[in-house]
Amino acid sequence: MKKLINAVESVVDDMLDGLVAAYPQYVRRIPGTNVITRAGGPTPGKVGLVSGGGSGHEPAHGGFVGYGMLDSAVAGAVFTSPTPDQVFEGIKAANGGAGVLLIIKNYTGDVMNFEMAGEMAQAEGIEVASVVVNDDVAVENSTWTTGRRGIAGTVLVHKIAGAKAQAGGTLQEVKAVAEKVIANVRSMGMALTPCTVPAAGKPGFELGENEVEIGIGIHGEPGTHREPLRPAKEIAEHLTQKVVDDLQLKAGEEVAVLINGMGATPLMELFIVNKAVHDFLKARGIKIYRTIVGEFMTSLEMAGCSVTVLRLDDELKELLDYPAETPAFRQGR
Amino acid sequence: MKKLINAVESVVDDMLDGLVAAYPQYVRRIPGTNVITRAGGPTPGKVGLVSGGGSGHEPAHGGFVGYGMLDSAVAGAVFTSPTPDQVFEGIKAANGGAGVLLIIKNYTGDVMNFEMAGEMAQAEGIEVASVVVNDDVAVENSTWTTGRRGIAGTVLVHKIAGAKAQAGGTLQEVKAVAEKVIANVRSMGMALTPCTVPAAGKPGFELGENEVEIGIGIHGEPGTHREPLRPAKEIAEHLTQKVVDDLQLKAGEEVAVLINGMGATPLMELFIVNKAVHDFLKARGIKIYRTIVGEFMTSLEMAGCSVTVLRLDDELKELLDYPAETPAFRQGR
Amino acid sequence: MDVNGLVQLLNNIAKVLHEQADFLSELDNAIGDGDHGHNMDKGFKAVQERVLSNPDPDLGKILQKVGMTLISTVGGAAGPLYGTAFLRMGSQLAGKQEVTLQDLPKLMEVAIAGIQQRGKAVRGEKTMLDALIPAKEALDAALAAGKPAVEALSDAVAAAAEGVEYTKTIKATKGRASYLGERSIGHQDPGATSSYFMIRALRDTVAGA
Amino acid sequence: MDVNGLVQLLNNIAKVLHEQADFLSELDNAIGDGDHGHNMDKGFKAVQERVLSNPDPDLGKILQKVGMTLISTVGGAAGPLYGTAFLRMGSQLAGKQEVTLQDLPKLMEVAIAGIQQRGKAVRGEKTMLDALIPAKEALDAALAAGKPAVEALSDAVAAAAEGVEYTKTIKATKGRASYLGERSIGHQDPGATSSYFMIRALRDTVAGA
Ligand SMILES: Nc1ncnc2c1ncn2[C@@H]1O[C@H](COP(=O)(O)OP(=O)(O)O)[C@@H](O)[C@H]1O
Ligand SMILES: Nc1ncnc2c1ncn2[C@@H]1O[C@H](COP(=O)(O)OP(=O)(O)O)[C@@H](O)[C@H]1O
Ligand SMILES: [Mg+2]
Ligand SMILES: [Mg+2]
Ligand SMILES: [Mg+2]
Ligand SMILES: [Mg+2]
Repeated sequence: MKKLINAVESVVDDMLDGLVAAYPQYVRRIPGTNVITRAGGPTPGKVGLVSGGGSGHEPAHGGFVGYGMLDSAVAGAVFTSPTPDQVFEGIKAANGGAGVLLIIKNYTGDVMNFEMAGEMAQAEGIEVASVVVNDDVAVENSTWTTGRRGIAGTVLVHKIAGAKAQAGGTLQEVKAVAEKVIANVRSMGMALTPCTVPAAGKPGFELGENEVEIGIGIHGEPGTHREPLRPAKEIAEHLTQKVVDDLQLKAGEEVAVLINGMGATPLMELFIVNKAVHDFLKARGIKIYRTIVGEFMTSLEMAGCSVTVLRLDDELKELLDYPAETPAFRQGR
Repeated sequence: MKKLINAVESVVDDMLDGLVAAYPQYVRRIPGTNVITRAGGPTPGKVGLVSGGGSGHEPAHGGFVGYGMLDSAVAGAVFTSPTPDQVFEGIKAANGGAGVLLIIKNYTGDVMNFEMAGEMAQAEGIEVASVVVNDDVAVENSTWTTGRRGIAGTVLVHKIAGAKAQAGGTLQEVKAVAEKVIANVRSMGMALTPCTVPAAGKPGFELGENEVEIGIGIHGEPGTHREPLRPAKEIAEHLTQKVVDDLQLKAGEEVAVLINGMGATPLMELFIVNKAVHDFLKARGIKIYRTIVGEFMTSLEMAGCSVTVLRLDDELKELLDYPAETPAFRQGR
Repeated sequence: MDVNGLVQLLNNIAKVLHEQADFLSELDNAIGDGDHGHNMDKGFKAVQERVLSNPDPDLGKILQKVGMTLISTVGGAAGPLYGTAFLRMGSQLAGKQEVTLQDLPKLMEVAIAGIQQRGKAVRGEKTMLDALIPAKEALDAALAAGKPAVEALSDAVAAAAEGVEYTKTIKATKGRASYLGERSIGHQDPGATSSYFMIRALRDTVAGA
Repeated sequence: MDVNGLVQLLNNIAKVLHEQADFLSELDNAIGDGDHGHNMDKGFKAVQERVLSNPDPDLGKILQKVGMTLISTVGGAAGPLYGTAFLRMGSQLAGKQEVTLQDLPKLMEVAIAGIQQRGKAVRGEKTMLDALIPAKEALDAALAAGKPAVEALSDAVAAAAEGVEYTKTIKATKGRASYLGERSIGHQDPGATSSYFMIRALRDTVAGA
């Protein structure tokens, strides 16, 4: 395991301190917790947005705290959901009196820990609502299972719900638009290399020099299947096809595209993937309104990418374009 | 060699198309060239800024084309300087009638190709000036040698000279502030893993499971020496010490810090490095005015980082904070 | 069972989970993310430090504090689930300084109800419930048959063990293992296994072993 | 030498650089970035396609087009340097349809001056100049001594070869190899080596070999 870290035990602590040291204009850390919250927060009268999850997905989630996106992000140990007391601290710090929305990625642990925190907050008189993001089409869905996982699409929920809250939306409105995003966003990922949880010291799976893993999640777990490395275009088309099918996208519809690196993928390769995704969508008459390329929801030092497509309407387009100022995502204010 | 690419021959082409497909609001590609230029450019009456170099450093340089930064970026083959005819196209596209500044990284090939392009442009009546960035303290400097290499500090030259030009500075003024940045910026890098030039198909050097390479450049070449992997804090302190010594920074001075990933380094690790750099500088009474953490001047899929420190004065601070809207760097407009 | 007995039981649970931490994590590695054993171990270590070192005279308070501690230290899925179970048992025992075998079915009932409310799972989904529910049913039957304490508890332990075996034969439809679909079959559920260890520790404590 | 002769010479240079591309890149790998041979090969292939396939009757125009082609296809350091050299020789020969051995010293002089102006290097810095300058001096001496063409050119080839050998003994202070400092000693310079191959191709072409 070759990492720029000080000690296995201190990675989350050091990472959070390093984030706050870099961007004090946007974020601060609540002392004694693993909660990143807005530098000047909470914002009175604004709906608060709280997200988070295990660490190892940087810049998610602390990197998305700031104007137009989250109010608090709660970090657990690497790939382990944070506990309710920590999430509760995040909720309190996000509470500007207009209620707090929890944006939870769909993992049993995350859902339960965030819900318990929500109950703790409600017991103290804070109005809390929550949404669960489940964009990963690699995992089959059914009412009898845990359902799809939440992966990179979560960032678009942060962006759009964050804009709605920043623009003065009520808790109901912010929740409604978050649910609209969730209903219309799908993702699928792949890996060129596995990643190593610092505490484990060895990779979550092994891949041959010429193999890739398709349908991976963001916790270093194996995906749905393994196949030989193919040209980027074919891989990108495969991922995009799955996403487009699940969304039942039709010609003439408008979308946003997020090409997300898994942690160790150079931008050159992400741009090459993006070209293939664009060509694929355009050939099907799907209009691309906005594209974001970069590393947003990572899996430690895994190499690979995920493709996310979000079906847009006028409301979502406007909120997607709303200004944002956070450590990891900024646009025209 | 495991990469998300289509073919060795098409990486630059596909990458440039993917960049432009992603961010048409900021950039376009001049047909038949490897030149990325502003979507709406050139800007009449504004000094044009042109940079570039070999590919493989993404988001440099095309990712920095846009409001407040570059006007054109010219891409060569991977790690090979672009030719003068290409740079000339970039100059013409950047020329708004107020002259064009070339920002060149200090490599013999880059300097000569850009200078020749400058001569071609001058022959056509375009006023051209140039600056050469040489921030890498790993390489010793002397008037008898090629001098230090240009690495991540180049991005700060783009940012600050770009702001000056955007704010209406004359060619002389923009050149002067670029030279002020160059005089006050120093960097040093290290690698956890080598990188593989697609056409070569094998890594530029080999590293043991427990070895790191110190003093690397950004072309996959070996560094100044090899040593065992140490805690991130020690590595960061070593790099920062070299940089601070070379700058002869004194307590009370103000700086900007750029923690740059080499392509495959997760943000978690860059934040951990940043914490160590901050602690180091603060302990020496050096004030950190701004910090930027991310992947800006990469070396394909190399894992590792570089530390850049820029001594600031009031003019540089103001220009550093000036708005920017580019694919890879944006801040409050 | 008085305060001392409860403290001894909880210490015994902490001990067995510590001893089995690697085993439980390995089970979790096969169908989850490999952290169950160490997360439980971390949680019960915190219970020992924060709750057992200076126990409250009120049994309900003790169990409530155990629940709170597990919730704030274990993380993942098991933290809220076991935490809720202990919180519910704590409410049930509020104000009590003594608990008997006759109280146990009700305690298990509220614990299971808490887990189900929190996790929305039913029996047969390859979770801790597949050890806990059979154990509770076996206990009910043994008490109805008038069996003595250790014998009744041994029936519960046997039923939990059978439940763990049963989890090998079914597909996970809740928790992280459910992402594996059919591939989860053949592996025993880590949460069911840790539940089994806890019930066994109860029997052993009562038996004075 | 007329147009046909010059075309033949340039084709011969293209041929030897193609044959030696791997060797030159390997030399560059040791002290640079390993692209010299393939960059030169790419450049002279382009010269063959764009210039030699349909040559201008004006020798100066041919050399100017060679220079432009090298500049726009080779990249790196060698592209502008060799490109400038050919541009300068082209200006020197502007309007000429014939070139003789007596013109060669002046042609080499302007070529070297162009390389020096562009690259700001002097002799002894481990560059192509360490082959070119000695070759030019040997040619001057041979012509002063009244030697015949092939013999004079062979003196130049021998001097270039000696220059290449000399580069092994010195530290690079220009170009990419200079980053290696002392570690560049012991390796022969790729650019000096490609210069040697070009001069040798000239001698061989004139000798009709
Ligand atoms: N919805 C649920 N209801 C009951 N038990 C569950 C549920 N989801 C998961 N579990 C139990 O939790 C165990 C996994 O716990 P743990 O590894 O600590 O959590 P995580 O999956 O978050 O890493 C599973 O083996 C299963 O017994
Ligand atoms: N300043 C210079 N003046 C003359 N020749 C130079 C200079 N710098 C480099 N060279 C020559 O260029 C050769 C390297 O060419 P090449 O590998 O094509 O360029 P790059 O170093 O840009 O990859 C060196 O071997 C050397 O002979
Ligand atoms: Mg877990
Ligand atoms: Mg080169
Ligand atoms: Mg687990
Ligand atoms: Mg070279």
